Amino acid sequence: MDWDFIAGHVNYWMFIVLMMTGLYIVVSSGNLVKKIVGLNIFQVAVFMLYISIGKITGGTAPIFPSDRQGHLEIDPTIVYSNPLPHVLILTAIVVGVATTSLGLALIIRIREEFDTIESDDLVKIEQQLTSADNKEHGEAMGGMA
Amino acid sequence: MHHHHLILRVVTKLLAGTIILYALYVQFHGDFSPGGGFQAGVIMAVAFILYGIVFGLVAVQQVFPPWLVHKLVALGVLIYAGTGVYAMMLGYEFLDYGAFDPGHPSHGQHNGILAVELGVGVTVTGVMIAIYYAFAGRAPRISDEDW
Amino acid sequence: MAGTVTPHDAKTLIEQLPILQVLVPFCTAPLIVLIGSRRMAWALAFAAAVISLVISYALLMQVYGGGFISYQLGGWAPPLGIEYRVDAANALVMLLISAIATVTLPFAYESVKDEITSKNHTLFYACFMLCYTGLMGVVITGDAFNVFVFLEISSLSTYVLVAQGAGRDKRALTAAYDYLIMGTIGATFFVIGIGFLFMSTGTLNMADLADRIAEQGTNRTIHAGFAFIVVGMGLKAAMYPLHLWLPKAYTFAPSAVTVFLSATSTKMAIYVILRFMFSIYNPDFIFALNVMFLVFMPLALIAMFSASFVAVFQVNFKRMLAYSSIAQIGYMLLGIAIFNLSGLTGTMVHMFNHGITKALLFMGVGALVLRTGSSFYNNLNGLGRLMPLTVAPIVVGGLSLIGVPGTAGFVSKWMLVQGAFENGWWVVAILIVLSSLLAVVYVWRAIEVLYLTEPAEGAKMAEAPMSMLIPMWILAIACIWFGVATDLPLGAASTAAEVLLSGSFGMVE
Amino acid sequence: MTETIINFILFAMLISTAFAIVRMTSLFAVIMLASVFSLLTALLFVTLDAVDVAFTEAAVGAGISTVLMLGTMALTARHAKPQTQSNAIPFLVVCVTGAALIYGTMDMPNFGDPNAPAQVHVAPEYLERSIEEIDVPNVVTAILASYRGYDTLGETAVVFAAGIGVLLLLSGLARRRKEDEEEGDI
Amino acid sequence: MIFETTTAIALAMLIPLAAMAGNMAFKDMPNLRDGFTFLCAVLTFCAVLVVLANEGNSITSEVSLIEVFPGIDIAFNVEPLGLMFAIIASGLWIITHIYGVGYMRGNDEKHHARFFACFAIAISSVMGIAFSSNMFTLFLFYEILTVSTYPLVAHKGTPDAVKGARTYLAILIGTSIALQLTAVIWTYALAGTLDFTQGGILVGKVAGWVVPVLLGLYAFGIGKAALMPFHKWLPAAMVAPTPVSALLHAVAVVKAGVFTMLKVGIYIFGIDFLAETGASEWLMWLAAYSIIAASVVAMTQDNLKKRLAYSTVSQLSYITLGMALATSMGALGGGMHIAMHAMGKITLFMCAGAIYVAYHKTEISQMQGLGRVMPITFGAFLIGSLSIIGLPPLGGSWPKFLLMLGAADTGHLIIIGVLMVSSLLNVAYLLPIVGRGFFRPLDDGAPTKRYEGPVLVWLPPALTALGCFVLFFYGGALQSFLLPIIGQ
Repeated sequence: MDWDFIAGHVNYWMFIVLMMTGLYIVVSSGNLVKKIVGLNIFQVAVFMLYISIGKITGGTAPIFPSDRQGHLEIDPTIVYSNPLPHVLILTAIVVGVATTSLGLALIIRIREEFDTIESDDLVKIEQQLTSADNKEHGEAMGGMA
Repeated sequence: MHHHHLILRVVTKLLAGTIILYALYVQFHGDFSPGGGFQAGVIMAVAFILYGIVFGLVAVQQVFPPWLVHKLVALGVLIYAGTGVYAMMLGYEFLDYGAFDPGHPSHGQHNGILAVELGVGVTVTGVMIAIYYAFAGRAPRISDEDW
Repeated sequence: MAGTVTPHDAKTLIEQLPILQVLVPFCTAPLIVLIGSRRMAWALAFAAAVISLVISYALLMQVYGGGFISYQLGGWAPPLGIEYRVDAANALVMLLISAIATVTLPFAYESVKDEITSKNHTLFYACFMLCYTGLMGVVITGDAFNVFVFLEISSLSTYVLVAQGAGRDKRALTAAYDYLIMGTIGATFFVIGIGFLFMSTGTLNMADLADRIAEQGTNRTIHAGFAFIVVGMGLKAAMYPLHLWLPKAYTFAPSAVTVFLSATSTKMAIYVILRFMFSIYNPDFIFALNVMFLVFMPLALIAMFSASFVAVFQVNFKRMLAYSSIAQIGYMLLGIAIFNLSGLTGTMVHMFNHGITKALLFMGVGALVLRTGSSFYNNLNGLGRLMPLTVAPIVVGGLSLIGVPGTAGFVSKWMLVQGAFENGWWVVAILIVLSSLLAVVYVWRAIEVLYLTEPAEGAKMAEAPMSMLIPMWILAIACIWFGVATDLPLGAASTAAEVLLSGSFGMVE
Repeated sequence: MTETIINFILFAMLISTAFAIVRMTSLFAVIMLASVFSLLTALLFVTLDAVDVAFTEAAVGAGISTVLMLGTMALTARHAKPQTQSNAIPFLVVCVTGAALIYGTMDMPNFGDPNAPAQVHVAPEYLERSIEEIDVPNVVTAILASYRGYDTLGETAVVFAAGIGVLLLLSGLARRRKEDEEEGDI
Repeated sequence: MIFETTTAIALAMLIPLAAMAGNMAFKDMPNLRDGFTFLCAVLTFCAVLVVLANEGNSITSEVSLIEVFPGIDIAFNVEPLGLMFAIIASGLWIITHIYGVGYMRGNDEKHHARFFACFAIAISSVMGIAFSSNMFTLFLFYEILTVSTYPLVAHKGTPDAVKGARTYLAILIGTSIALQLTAVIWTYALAGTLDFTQGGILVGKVAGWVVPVLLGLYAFGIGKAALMPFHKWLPAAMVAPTPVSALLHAVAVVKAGVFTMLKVGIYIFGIDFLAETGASEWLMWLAAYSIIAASVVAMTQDNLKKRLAYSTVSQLSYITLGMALATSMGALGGGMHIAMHAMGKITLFMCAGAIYVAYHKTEISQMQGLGRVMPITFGAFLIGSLSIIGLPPLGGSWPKFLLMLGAADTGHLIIIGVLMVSSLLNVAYLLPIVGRGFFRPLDDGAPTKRYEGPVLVWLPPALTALGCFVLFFYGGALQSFLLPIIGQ
């Protein structure tokens, strides 16, 4: 691994560290809201990776300048960064916020029904409900189970 | 919520108008500078949300009744898809805006982009306000004073 | 181009079919919200599903013998624009999805009335149509990123639909939340995978991706991309051990939702895995071959046995079926791992056959829930005698799930076993049939409850309403029909498998 | 070089924000930090020439998401329980995923490389053709609304799905008149 | 020629289905329902006779209905073994139906319509088995037969019945799916076809250890042949009403099993191929063991039906043995035994049912002196027993003779010994029943007036007992009828 390689890749590694932090929050956190926050961080870090794919050293935002009559000017000396990842990520951001809002709405309902938004409490309540089910409905089919 | 400061209320009214104007700018200028239907929709919604936060949910719902919001949500998607369907009816592929001005496809593209951006803007405005209404319509667990 | 008049051939309706396939259900959703009436909502949704079914049949017939249809959205040629590509592989999956939607909607009418508060009905159908649109969009598209967008349309609506079961059991909410978290992680993994592919090739169009990967060979970035795509979609497909969201989601979702999801959404994910594996990465890809043998096969076998085993001990019919789904997904993955024509045909045809079988069974449970209010075995005693017309199709579905000859389930298992023998994997072949025996146990348990136990004293139970019976009988007949007259699913599936193994879209004649 | 330095500073801030979020139990602080994270991300996007994305991230991440999360917090709880369960499994999952990702970066082109595959295929075509074919200055808009307009339609549908999803979960469809409501209950 | 053979085959399968539909439709009109079913039974038999008249003992080419997998059709043809099986099953259906009506009514059983409907489906699938021209079609109908007889076994719905039915289903479905299906698909993967072909389809396609393993998968997979250790379902199925035991578990179901076994041996492997590779040697010994062991177990059973069931297990292994001997004589003997045993065993079962209807006795120890009050029934039982034992002038003597010839051909003297010992064991477990009936005094308080039960119950066994005589005189004819299966 020479220096060039490291300099050219360190950005990606930074994003990966961020991604993993986000993922860690999702997987390890017990609080439902915090899980959503983690999900956001995870996704945003992925977006950064995407955007960095499109970056060209010395490039500029892909918007053409126009002259006074509104005609677009093309200056061959200007290097534009790749606009495609931007488009993809615009879409992805919107998808992300849509997911977030749904997740939050679900959390509100969960809080109303279960009176908690901590996953270990929820797991406990669910286990109680399941064992109640099994108790009530357990002896179906004379001893087969 | 009604005992907010007078200045806040006056400023909000002024601000809401300005924000709407800005939203319209972002909406229809998206092809020249950053921004477009989505951002415009968000900004537009913020104007109403701000109004709602200051004057209360009931007040803002009188200005912008929920049923209308819900229709807008659907309308925006239909505007977008309808643009594409219109191109299909002209014998082109779905969303081929060139259809709108066969003699001068880039004009057609322009018109098409404006139409679909409008669709996005309408839906996003609607959805954001609808979500705000839905959240604000719930009884809070934490009272104002606890913040 | 600007300023010049280019002659343009007007597109015919036939040429527009690929987009109409998605567009018809798509536009229905906002229309339903705009009109805002419950009866219209149902009628619109049903009409859209029927139209879409007809279209998908027409499309399948066009590509039945090989070849593909390409549709350029916005008139932009790929790889610049987004492309729809229909070949035998996805046409078959689309036919399944649209057929299931068409039979689910009549079923849903009464079921939704019973299980969901009336003020939500209109939106429910809108959401259902979005989910349907999303699935169709994922399956038909030839653009890798477009897969993600439509995947999210279907996923988001799915979460909401699952949560609608909260009226009966509040655990539907946590089920939906868990699904949301897992599903979003899966989708994000998928996006990472696409990003890696994009980084190495600069394109998003599937066919173009395939060409460029073939040209420049693979590298570590492409390998990692593959892993992320498979894991991401594996989450959606409930591939063992990424299946944890499934039992809860299927158990607590409203009946109509479970019917639709169980038959379509996991199949869609498996289709995407297949598409990426075979059409984008080259089938000869040695790297992938190792993955088949080392990862897919063991996981598939574990899924088949462990999930079936768990299913045997369930006290809730619906939950039992959910676990059985995980096991059946194992079969589909096994077909991929077998990696020859028969095995892949088995996967494709099992997607189809298991789709109709599971839809039928979940409908049966839904009908029983409508009448008895419960899906626990001990509340279903002797119902076979009280409501014979409702329970008989369940038996047919059960037989098909086991894979009794003469039913659809048999055809797919046959192909899988044959594929295993062709590879000389006779141990695997025997394991496949052995795991069917576990299916016998869990299915027979349900049948015994329904037929051989005594109903409660003086119990009277009406048959399920016609709107449920008709779809159930249609599916039951389909289960038998496709077990005997196999040319539609099997013919299309083997074309699909050939297409996939040739590593392209359609076939080069 | 300046860009690199700015990137590093931003990254340092991002990572410390993220780590802080891991540790925090006050939801208010978590949400605020998430908002800060979004703003920093938006800045990073600007340095990466993605102004549209930066604009959107600021509006969405720092704006809408924050408001929604605060709203949720008001409706649920202010504090997260401190973690009790073991972190070994999440840590393992994260490590494996991270390792796979880093393995994937090994054959990636250098950051900012103008000859990377992503820069030489498809993308230059957009830049060349959009002036003629679409004639709008913002290439991102051209791709977003026209070349890949179908994705954007899908995106709109996602927003729509989220909208009706939230309505389904929290309130239901509003009706214009009282009579409608009665009709709906038949 | 009244019909084309094809039409006749189709009718043989469809008429029973019409009977099923009739039972459903005329659910609450017992006389019409049972009359209609009787008519259907007669018509089915006629349809099979038409096939016989048209084709004699030739082997016809197949008629394909539909292609299921590439190269695998649902297809039918006529071939002597199958035709014989069809004639026996459909002919005995008529008699069993008469008997069944008497039994069900005399015994106040419930759910008549369901019972006769399932019965009809079972017959239809037996016809399918008999006329299938490839292993796939056979397997398909084999499974339908299993599933359609399940409700018959579980008919009473008592915990005992449910348990018995569960065993029945578990073993039959279990073996057929786990082993037989594997074998079928394996065969297809090896040979590329599943058509029954004179001389076998595996010849030259496979060698070494695969042959005995594949044969083993078939032998154990055909659970209906009740080869030990997969025989438990047969005694378990005795919880079913007696007409079921009589027709299905003495004729249709178990014979479907051994019929499949013969088909596999003759047309899939080929007798010569088996002889050449010696792959069936182990099966021969297992069958011999099964013959002796089941007979010994039969002696310990006090329940009459259970004893008969174990006797069936033992007798079925004669047929398996015939195939495993891998000589023409053996195969021929096995084939004949299908007919001879069917006639004898159905007589015994119907007698058992008659005793149950008339006096509600199920245990042999309770049947002291009953022969004096029901001489016809016990007389028929005696004739049936003697036929099973293999004494001339009864039908059962022929196959034993041929099997012994076969064993002598191959030089397996021990097998001849086994056959002798088995005959002695038959005497030991069957004749005491008759002896007890005629020569022991009646239990105290038992009726002394002669009563045979309703006529519909005692007449059928009397007829089949007569059939045992008749078959003896047609033994030679039957043998030459079956000759084409061994290629002569």
